[in-house]
Amino acid sequence: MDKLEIRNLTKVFGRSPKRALKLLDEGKEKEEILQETGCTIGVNRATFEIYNGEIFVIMGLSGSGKSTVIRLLNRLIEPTDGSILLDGRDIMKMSAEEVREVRRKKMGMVFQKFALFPHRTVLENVEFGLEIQGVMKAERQEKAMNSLELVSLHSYADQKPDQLSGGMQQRVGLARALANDPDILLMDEAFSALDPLIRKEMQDELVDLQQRMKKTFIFITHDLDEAIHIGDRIMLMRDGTIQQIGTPEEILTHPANDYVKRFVKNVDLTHVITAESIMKPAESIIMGKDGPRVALKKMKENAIPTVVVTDRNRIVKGIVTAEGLKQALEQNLLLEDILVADCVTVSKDTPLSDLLVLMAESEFLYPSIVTNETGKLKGVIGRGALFSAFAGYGGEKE
Amino acid sequence: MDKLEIRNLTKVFGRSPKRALKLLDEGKEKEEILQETGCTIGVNRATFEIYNGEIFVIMGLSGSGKSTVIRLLNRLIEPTDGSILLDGRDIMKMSAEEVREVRRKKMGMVFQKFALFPHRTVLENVEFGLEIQGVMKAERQEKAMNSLELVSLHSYADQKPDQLSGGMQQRVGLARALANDPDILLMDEAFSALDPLIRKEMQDELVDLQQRMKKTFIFITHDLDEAIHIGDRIMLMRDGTIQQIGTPEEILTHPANDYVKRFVKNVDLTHVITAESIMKPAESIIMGKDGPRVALKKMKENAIPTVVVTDRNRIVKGIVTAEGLKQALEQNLLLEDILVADCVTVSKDTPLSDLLVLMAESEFLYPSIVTNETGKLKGVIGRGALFSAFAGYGGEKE
Amino acid sequence: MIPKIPLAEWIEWLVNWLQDHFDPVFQIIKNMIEPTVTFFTRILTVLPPLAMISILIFFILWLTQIWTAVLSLAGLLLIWNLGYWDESIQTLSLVLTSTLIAIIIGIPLGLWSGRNDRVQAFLKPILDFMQTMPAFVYLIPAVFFFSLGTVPGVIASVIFAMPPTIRFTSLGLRQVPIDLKEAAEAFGATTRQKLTKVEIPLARQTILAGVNQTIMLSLSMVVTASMIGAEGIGAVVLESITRLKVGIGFESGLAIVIIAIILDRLTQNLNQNRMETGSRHRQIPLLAKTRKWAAPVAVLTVLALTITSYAQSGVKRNEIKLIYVNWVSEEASTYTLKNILEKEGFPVKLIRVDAGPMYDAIATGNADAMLAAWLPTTGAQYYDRYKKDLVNLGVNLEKTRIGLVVPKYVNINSIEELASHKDQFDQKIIGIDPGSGTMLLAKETIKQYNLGMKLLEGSDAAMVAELDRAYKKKKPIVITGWTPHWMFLKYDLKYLDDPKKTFGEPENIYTIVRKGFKEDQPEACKMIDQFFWTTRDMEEVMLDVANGMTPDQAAKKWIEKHPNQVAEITAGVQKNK
Amino acid sequence: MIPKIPLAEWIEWLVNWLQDHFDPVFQIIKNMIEPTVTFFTRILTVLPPLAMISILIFFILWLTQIWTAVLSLAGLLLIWNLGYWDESIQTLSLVLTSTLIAIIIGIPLGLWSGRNDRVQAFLKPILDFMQTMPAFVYLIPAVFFFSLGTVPGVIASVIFAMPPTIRFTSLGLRQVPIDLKEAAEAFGATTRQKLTKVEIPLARQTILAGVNQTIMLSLSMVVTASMIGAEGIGAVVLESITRLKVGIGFESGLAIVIIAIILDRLTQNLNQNRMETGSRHRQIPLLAKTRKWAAPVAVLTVLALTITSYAQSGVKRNEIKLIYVNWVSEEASTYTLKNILEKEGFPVKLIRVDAGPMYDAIATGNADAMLAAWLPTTGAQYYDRYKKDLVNLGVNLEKTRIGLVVPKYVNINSIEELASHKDQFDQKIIGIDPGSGTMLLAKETIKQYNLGMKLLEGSDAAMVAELDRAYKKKKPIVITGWTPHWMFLKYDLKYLDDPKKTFGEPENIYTIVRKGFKEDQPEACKMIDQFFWTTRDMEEVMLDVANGMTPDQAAKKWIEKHPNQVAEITAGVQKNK
Ligand SMILES: Nc1ncnc2c1ncn2[C@@H]1O[C@H](COP(=O)(O)OP(=O)(O)OP(=O)(O)O)[C@@H](O)[C@H]1O
Ligand SMILES: Nc1ncnc2c1ncn2[C@@H]1O[C@H](COP(=O)(O)OP(=O)(O)OP(=O)(O)O)[C@@H](O)[C@H]1O
Ligand SMILES: [Mg+2]
Ligand SMILES: [Mg+2]
Repeated sequence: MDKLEIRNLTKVFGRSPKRALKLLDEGKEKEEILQETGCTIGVNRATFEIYNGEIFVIMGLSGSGKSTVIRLLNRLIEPTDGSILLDGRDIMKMSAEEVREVRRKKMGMVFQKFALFPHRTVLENVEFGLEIQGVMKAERQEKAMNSLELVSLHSYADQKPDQLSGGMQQRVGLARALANDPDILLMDEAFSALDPLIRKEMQDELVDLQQRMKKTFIFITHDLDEAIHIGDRIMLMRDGTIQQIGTPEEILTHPANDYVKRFVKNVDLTHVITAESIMKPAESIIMGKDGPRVALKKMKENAIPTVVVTDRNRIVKGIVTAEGLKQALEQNLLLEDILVADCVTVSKDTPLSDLLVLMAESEFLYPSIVTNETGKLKGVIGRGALFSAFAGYGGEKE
Repeated sequence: MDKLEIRNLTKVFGRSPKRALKLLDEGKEKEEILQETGCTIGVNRATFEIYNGEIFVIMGLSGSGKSTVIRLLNRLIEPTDGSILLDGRDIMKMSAEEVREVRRKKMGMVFQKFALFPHRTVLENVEFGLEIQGVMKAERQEKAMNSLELVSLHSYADQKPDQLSGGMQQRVGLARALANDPDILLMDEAFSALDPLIRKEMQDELVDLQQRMKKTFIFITHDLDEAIHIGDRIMLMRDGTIQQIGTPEEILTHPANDYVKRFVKNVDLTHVITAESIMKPAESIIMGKDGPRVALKKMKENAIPTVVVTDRNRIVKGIVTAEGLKQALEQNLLLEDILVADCVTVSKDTPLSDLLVLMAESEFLYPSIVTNETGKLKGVIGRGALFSAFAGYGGEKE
Repeated sequence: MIPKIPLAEWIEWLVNWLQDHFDPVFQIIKNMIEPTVTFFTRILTVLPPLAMISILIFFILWLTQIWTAVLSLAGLLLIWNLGYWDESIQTLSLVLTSTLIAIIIGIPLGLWSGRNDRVQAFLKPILDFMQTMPAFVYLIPAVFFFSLGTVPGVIASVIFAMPPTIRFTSLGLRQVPIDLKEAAEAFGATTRQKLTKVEIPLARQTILAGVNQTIMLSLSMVVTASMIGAEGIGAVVLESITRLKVGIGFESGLAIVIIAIILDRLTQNLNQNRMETGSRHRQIPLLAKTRKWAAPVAVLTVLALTITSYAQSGVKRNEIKLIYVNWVSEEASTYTLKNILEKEGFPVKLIRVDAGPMYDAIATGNADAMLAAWLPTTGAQYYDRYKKDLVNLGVNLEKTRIGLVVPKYVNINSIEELASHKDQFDQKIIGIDPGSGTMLLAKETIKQYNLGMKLLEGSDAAMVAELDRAYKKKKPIVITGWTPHWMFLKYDLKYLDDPKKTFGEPENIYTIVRKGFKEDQPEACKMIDQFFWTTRDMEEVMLDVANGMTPDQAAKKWIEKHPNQVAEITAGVQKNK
Repeated sequence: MIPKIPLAEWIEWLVNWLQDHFDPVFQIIKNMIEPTVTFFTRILTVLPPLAMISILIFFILWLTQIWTAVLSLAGLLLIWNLGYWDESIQTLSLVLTSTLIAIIIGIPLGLWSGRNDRVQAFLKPILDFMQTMPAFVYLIPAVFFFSLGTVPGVIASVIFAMPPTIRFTSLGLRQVPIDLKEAAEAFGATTRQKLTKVEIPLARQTILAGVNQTIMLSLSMVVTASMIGAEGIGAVVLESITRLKVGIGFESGLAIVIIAIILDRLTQNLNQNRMETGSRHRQIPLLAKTRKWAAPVAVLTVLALTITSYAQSGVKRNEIKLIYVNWVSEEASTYTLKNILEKEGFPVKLIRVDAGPMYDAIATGNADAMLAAWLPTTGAQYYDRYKKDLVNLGVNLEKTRIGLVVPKYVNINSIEELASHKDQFDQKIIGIDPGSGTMLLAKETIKQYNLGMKLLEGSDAAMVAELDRAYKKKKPIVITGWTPHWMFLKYDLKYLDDPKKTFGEPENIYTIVRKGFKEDQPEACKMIDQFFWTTRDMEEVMLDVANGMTPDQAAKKWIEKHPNQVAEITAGVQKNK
């Protein structure tokens, strides 16, 4: 279900938006228009949807209109043109009263430049949204404290923002938005000033919130890894226009144009492509039911050097190799005796880069087994498949 | 040569620094001291040096005192204790006049929160430092324009900072510091709001400046990759104290304590460890001088399956394998005919992760050859060496 | 050429029209302002000065730092020591009222204009108008509309003092960083919440600086306000200045300045307190911990004072308003009557004004009684005008006299002799202030008698000083004198005969009460009617005052020394309970 | 009890001491302020009003938007139309001078106090003092120190008006975000650079708001300043208000307001221009593109005007300063003399003051000549005092007269008859302002003749209005009249005989010049000496003025109509080149 539908959204800064739009239609560049009219194109006819409960990441060069889009979403700035439907209702047509309700209940925001209130303590800053909604003091203080604890700043509750470091201030901004518990969170480079440890924590928190509470996040970041890590879909912008929207994999594997390609050039695709996408269906035998012969037969039929052993529930037990089988037949050993249990087993969303390392550690002796969350067999990845994947996605390195 | 020597630098924010220091001596934690005295420990007896012409990166949790250190360096804030020697002279003992000279000529600064002058246009902002020094208008405008071009903002020269996006503002701050052309640049999260493309450009620019102009950079960042990429040495801070100082590799391979370990945990060491550190000396034969027999002999002597072929200047030509040699001897072929020229050849500072990909693409058929900048042979890396390196540094993945 | 636009006529017409048609509105305004001023005056005067100072200092101590309190204490004690306590309280009440009104109107207007460019553009010239249109111009209409007294004073102060509050509220609001406004909006703040929670706190410093200016300007209007009868220290300044007494002018001006400094410190502290919470306990070790009690205690105290004052005023409700003109002679009689009335249990309020307003006040019922009608000459112009609205109770002092006066040791007895002896007097007659009636008559005299002497101008005080100097050396001197005057008690003086009667006939001083006063307060009226004394009595009191007593003390002394006379005055009057 | 601190005495002593020992200092100050005011007045008056207005509007157009210019044009034309152009220019000069001084002193002080808490703490009470110590208090010493005129006016304005500039400069500086200050420091800015390049530009809005307040307050002091002889529109306001002419008071007050609004708009525009550069070309399509020429052209214009005015004043160097008292009669004679002198090539400057200062000015040499010495009665007090420093050139108008006046159609001829006919006049005599000598004499008359009539107070204008009304209906009316007065020309009137001479003997009007004038300007002095005319002549001029002409026009008209008389006056005088 679409949470937000954005249609034809346009924002031109400056005194003569009409003229700028005309020039835009004539195919002029953003910078030319700036020179000619003094108007800056913020967003240029953007049309897209944001689904309920997703983490929607916006990326793009600096000045490409990301912040402008996000501020248009909660109508902090009025668009030059276009409409935004929130749960089917046009935000642009709402009365001031309704917009206020939306901002209070449905949309929280973390600002790129923090925008903390210097006259309020950290706690009072975090309380702000609740105070606005008329929540009682005790209750809102409690909620705010919880929110502060989430960003580990509870011991600074009584300080003023200007006594905090940049990263701490950003976290206060984060806590302030979270305290409100809105459906949609607009986060404008919300993690940019955080150190890696806290950033990781925050990312996890975000994903957790999304999964547990089905919240929707619209998240601007400059960190591709972060985008790929937490984003369900990524939108790439340039000079106000949308270049591509898609899942991280789509964007990485099928960049829509040169700009996107250049943008993702430095990403090691192998961190993104998962085991699932290159695994092959696995031939397996069931322990206790099938014997070495069945295994051998399967190997021969499929011309493969190993076969996976599962139990009756398809829970993986290990693999057997052709040599092992030969040995078993020769020495009449049981399947258990020749079972290789310490082969590499990964879940289906393990990135290739990790897989490679794991397999390298085991010297590529056996193929990797891919399982789902419950440990059931999903497929296998042989050395060859892995290598050819790398040959395809390895990215250009300098 | 030491550019800066920092001795016992201490900064306590708040009304009773003495008491705070005493508690600190008693081993209290930063947060405890805050609760008890209302004082915040900014920096706690930091002693370190910064060498001439290096990129010195400071990292650490948010609130760990990085910005405070950097602001102490140019005496924007007065330390509670300690001394800072710049080229052997104590900054703390300088007169206001001298400090001003230092700030004008020797130290530039990029602020974490940009600190652009809202009443000046972008160009005027960038001119500021030169204007202060009394540079003539035409000259300083030219320099400022150059600086702006460096950050690709020349077309916004006449706008006011508040008309720019966050990243653009950060670049203006960058240009402002660069225009001054100081010996030492203090950069407080100077790239945090930049998109990946521009960030890469800026990083390269930085390294370039360092190498061409022998400038010294003190660079705060939260991006470990960036730190490793551009940093000559990294200092890790926590709660105002220095945890470790060292080259990226030192820090990654020998973290001083648990905190550092946790901090670098997520770094894929294979991005950092270079080919040089795991290569073996290569057995080689010289094309045109040695023949297949020599090669075979060397193989046998050293029990290796391949041998590298170079010309007389040790420029690598390719490798020959045992099978190839056998074939040559059997069919009386020349060395040229069995030479494998398309084997993986890398420079000695290629990270292992890249190497792995390259070798995987070539299906680990041959070992990789490591050369120096001029293409001379330095060593080889066999499959086994690579795999065991991965087993050692591969990092913990979840 | 375009003819001159008859703006003046239009305005005069407008003023008349307003006077005719808007009276009810003006009455409503008056009825709102007057009680407020009275309220402040009442609660501030319910306790004796030193007690009041203690209470005030206690609160200042609570609100601010110790040394502000010390400074304020010193200032208030100085005011009290200089003897301007009551006047200062009246001034303070006036200023508090105007400031209050200016803030109540000004801050909303400022907020509005801070958020709306059109309003700002509209208000700007009006504010300019308010600040630069000379107060004198609208004070006259203000008197037409509100009659003399505190009310037009307050209104003039508000008009002059309000603009800074509006301007700086607007400016402050416009200086709030836009991203913080946006942040508030993004959380769904209503316009009102944005104002109260973000904009006003952030603009606070600028707004308070504006309010501070409003207080200052309103204090600077105190003297102007006193020109139209507003009571307080301004009247003292005005009086001293018209008498060229720079010293007293400065003294009383200083009282205004002290009030200003205290109010300034208070608003300033209000400002800082909010700016840096939590961390200033080192500076106020004294009462900081009990600060949370300040508000409730303040409310209770004010309540208590209010109740007390209004309880007292329950008794005082039919207070007798004695009005008098600003002459030493009338001061003496009025204070004496006041003390007699009070001894008999009648509460009295004194009002000091110029001659015109005195008659006006009785005629309009704004005051009850006066002892200062010099008739038939001096007060004639006013008396004739208001005659039908006055009740004349008859003479309270007979035979005032004006003439040329010499010490008894001088050997001439008539003005006619003077011409031939003028060299003895250096050909000089020592006069008083140029404008006074006495001087005009003296000039006439010189002409009529062909004296060929020079009439020196100066002041009452200067003349007496000159007399004193000559008297000590037994030098001949001739001065313009009048009875009653205390100098006749202090020195042996005599009038020179005036055969041509150029100084006119002797006058009597009459007691006048308002219509209906007799019915309202028969006992008091009887006593006022029976008040009668001689120039000698009056001079006794005046002499004591001239020697440094307060009028009250001098009056009490006279009452003590003349029990019989007092008995006559109070004869047949029932004491008030 | 502690005795009263003798503060008043100390102050009086201090004032005397300063007067005795610091005179050179005061002279230096005076010599700095006076030329500045003169400078402004000169360059603003060198061209006729309409030309000057054009130039001003042209510059306003350059500095601001079109509609500000339109507004200013309307305002200036209104001032001109109402006839307050010259006075407004004087006021403007005074205000510009005080504002300039206030800014020159105030901004550095403000900057200092903005950067230093100790200075701020020290200045605060002083600023409070400056704003709240009533101007009246220090105006008197100011007169002692600087003598009457513009200088003490400027000083009083500066004292009262400077505090906002200091306060808001300080506040503005304190509000500059600390991180921007740090940024400036990090680039090695000196304290001065930090101030000029970062702090002041960022505090600009607040500082200008303070300056704006300074301008407003300085304009609000204009009337007060005029009380001590500062020329300008304030004097008009004061005059009209003492005569209770609300309309004229408002009109002239409006001129002040118009100046205020224009100055406000200008400072405000200065403010905005800097705030949003580059992007306002849509609002000022007119002269924006030539804006860069504004500064040089302005400098050139001012230079040209300055040179012209000083070149003119090169001729005018020995300008004759005619001083006159603020009565219509003296206005007529002085303007006539002025025009005659000018016709003969002698530059003249007119100074209008109160009676006392007029004599004072001649005696001290601050003015050259006056035609307004009513002797022996009216001006006696002053004349006697300064006699030894004056040169009396003899009578210029004979037989002025005061008395009761009736229209000729009234059938009585003597005051004695009046008593029995008083019902015919509703028992009323129409008088003028209560304080005037005429009224005192009229009262005396009523008493002496036992008329039993009521003397109505009002004003000259009101009396004439009343007369006009009665005259048209041929109703009997009796008024207090004096000659010369234009009403005698307009209406057929007669004096009632005054057998008891209560109105005194007729006076003559004398011409008086300063000592040494004859030697300095023998030709002009001769002409002034020869100036002589009759009440009828004077009344002619006065009537024209009363009918709406300016005094200058009326004087010129008279000169044209009476060539013979003028010839007599100028007989034997060499024309000035
Ligand atoms: N002006 C100040 N007043 C009081 N405390 C301060 C002030 N500035 C910094 N601090 C405190 O000093 C400590 C170090 O701050 P600093 O800004 O150096 O951190 P940082 O390492 O730069 O963090 P970040 O990565 O978040 O920018 C923090 O705990 C902060 O609260
Ligand atoms: N208030 C404004 N006035 C004029 N132009 C503006 C304004 N705000 C943004 N712009 C312009 O709009 C364009 C888009 O700005 P925006 O802030 O959306 O960029 P962004 O994608 O968020 O960049 P960044 O990653 O640097 O934050 C920029 O070119 C900027 O100059
Ligand atoms: Mg942005
Ligand atoms: Mg920092």
